[in-house]
Amino acid sequence: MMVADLYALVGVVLFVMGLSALILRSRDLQRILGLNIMGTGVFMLLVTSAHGDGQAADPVPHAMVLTGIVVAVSATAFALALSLARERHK
Amino acid sequence: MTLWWSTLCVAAPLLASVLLFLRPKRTAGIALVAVTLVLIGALGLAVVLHDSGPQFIAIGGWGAPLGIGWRIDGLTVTMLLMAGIVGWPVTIYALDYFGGAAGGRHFWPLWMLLLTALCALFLSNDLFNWYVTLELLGLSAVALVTLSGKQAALDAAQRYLYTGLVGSLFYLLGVALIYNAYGVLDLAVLREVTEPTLAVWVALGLMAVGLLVKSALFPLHFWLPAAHGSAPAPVSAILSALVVKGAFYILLRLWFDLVPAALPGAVSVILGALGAGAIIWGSLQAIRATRLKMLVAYSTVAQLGYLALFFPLSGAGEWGNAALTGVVYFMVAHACAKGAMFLAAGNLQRAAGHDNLVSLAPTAQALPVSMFAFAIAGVSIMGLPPSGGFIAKWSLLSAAIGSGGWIWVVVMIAGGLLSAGYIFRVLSLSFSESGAEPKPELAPVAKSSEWASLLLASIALLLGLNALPVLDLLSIGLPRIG
Amino acid sequence: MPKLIKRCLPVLVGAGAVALGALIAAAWVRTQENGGAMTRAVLEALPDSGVSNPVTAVLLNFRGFDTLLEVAVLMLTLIAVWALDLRLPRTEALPPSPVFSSLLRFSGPLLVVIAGYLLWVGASEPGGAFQAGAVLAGGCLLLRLAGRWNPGARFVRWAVSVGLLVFLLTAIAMPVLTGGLLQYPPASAGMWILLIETAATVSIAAILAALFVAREPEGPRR
Amino acid sequence: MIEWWVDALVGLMMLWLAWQALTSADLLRAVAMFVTFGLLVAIAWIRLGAPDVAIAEAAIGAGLTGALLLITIRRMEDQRNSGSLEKRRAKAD
Repeated sequence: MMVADLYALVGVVLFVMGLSALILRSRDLQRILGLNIMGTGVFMLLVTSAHGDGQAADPVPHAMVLTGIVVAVSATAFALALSLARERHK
Repeated sequence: MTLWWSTLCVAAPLLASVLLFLRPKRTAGIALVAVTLVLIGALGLAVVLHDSGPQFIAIGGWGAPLGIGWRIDGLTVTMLLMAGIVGWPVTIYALDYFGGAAGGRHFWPLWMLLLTALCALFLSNDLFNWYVTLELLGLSAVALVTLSGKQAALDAAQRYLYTGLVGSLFYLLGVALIYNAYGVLDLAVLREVTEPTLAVWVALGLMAVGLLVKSALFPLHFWLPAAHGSAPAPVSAILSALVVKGAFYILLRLWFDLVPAALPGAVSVILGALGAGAIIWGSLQAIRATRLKMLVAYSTVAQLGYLALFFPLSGAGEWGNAALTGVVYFMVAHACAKGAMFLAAGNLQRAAGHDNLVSLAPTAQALPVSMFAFAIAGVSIMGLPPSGGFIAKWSLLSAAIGSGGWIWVVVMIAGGLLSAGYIFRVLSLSFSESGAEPKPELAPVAKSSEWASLLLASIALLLGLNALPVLDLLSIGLPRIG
Repeated sequence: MPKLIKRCLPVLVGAGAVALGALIAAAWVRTQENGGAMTRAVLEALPDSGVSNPVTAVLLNFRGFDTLLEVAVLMLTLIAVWALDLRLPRTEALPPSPVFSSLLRFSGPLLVVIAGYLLWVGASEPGGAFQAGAVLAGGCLLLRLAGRWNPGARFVRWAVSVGLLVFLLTAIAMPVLTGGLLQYPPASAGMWILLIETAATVSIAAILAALFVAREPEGPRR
Repeated sequence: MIEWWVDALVGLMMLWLAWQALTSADLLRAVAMFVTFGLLVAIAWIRLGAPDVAIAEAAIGAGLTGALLLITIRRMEDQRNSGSLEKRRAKAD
């Protein structure tokens, strides 16, 4: 098994793990963690797709993941603020 | 010229969002200018398209596979025109709605960013660029829902946010699978190289699920009614008319360019069955709704079902093109009619201070222009002539009849009857006796808001009276099927 | 009945997750290598891109439009958080402590230097606007939490939007110079990229720090 | 051969930390696990030859997201305390 395949497998497991937590957990913060872990799973698949054997890595997926990380932190900040706002109204 | 017109559609609202952010106390007239520029850009592209056919623009000058490309054909320009045409009355409406309120300070830059995302999405032809536009679109839509500040809106917004993010991640995972297999993101290149392998099927399945969640196809619609029903009125109009169409547009593009020809018929039949479920279920919920805006929101669930009927009909040989014309026309007609309905419903809600259907009759009778707008929009939603909805449903219906898909014919006719059921529930408010009750205190509603809803409804009607130019435009460069 | 569903749900979700995971993994592992055509295309165009770090070239040049929209996403989230009006206390400063303030005296300037370094080397080595912006945001937050710095509303708004403004104006000015949207003249591409990245770093830092503070600054009192 | 084991260890630790972050009832512990998870992900990026992503992950994915999560937990507590305070005051009146 290649190193890339190993990380790809980890990525797939992270994706479904985060998704399950999003469905099963009830607290906002845990669900937000689930979303972040799901995202990390997708990023891991993207980066492993760039990892050729021996040749130079493809920079395009790296750039995509960088973009994705920034989108993820934005969405997280918004989701956390939203859950704080909901809490305040209760 | 193509470059300038298309750049205008994206740059004008984006620049406006920055200016409105920098000067929150300034008048929102900047937004009206930006929307007008989007409309001008779309019209300019329509002229270019008419004169010299489909266009491609390589952003950064790199071209595929390295750079991001814009593709301008009949479908793109029709969608851009839809955004501009719906955006204009909504902006007029919002000028009064958010005029003095504190929420307006945030509404304007958010609305401009949403419009930017939508225009960029319609122009793009690149799998990853679509992901970024989807996030910009989805996050701005959720932010707009929260603007009313009520608990129900915040709860709906949270559900909308989480569902939308999961949808995006499913889509992105599909993109990752495609990229792993082919190392390309440009749709025009992918079209040439994709083969029906397991990876492509799983990728398309993941992307389709993500996009169907975002376009709220039954039974993935669960987030929509609360979000669309509890948002401020102009926001509801934007969400129902435009935002759900963004994800569906990408799905259409993928359907033509990536779905291999050897598609098992079962997939499209399942999608069609979900559409039928949406039409029946959404209509029944709309008939049972107790609040006006929830009624309109459930109507959106039902109407989005018609979009999914396209999939089984697209495989119907020569009738596939009628189905495609029908579905695109449906998107535009529904955008105008549903936008008008939400604006009219918003007028009633503002005047009465609530939108409970049982006690809305006096309000309805005090606002004849809004009720008239609702009635005209209703004609298009029901699919009666002479409206845009009629042309759209007629195309879909003739595709179904021509290809012998009788089950879809039955669904469409049943859907039409059911929609009449909920629309007449609202219209009957105008005629019900209310003389005995004391007249309630009504808040004033700006004339501009009433006329904005009527303008949008009239466009839905006009789409039926004057269909040929639009049909000609959208057929330019449209993929031929069958 | 609902109780039964509640008890079965984890099992059902778990089974569904395993099935979905297996399907994705099977599709992934059975895929052939994509041959690296994109890598070759990037390396071929790299000398014309104005930078020598391929990731920066992709982010700021080849796929610069993605990044432009992404800076818009960042600004959008900040507006969205401000719109929620969280009514947080005016200052959330940490209690003054001698250890913290002496730590600040070192780390504040250090973080600014690191950010500048990351931005500068991004052209040729790992680094760039996002990384630099994140580090700079950390520095701003430390200063703010120590109560040393409370920037005015107008400053914050400009800092937040300057990145998007510069990026967008550059993008739409390029057709005049080269005839293409976001297409830099090859000779000066490096300079344009550095200009955009500098503005973007300021904005990314401002936005990330402001997202943390989560409180809309008020305008000047009338 | 030894490298293979490094990757396997990093992968297993990531999965374990993610599981802990998602199942822990104590939110502070969950966040701590998540931040550690982020740092391991950064190591994974380096192993996969993506140093640019690794720096961003450490700074944004682990650092900033972690800080946001922690401050939100604190604000939740503050909000709850002040909320109950207001209610108590309202009762006293």
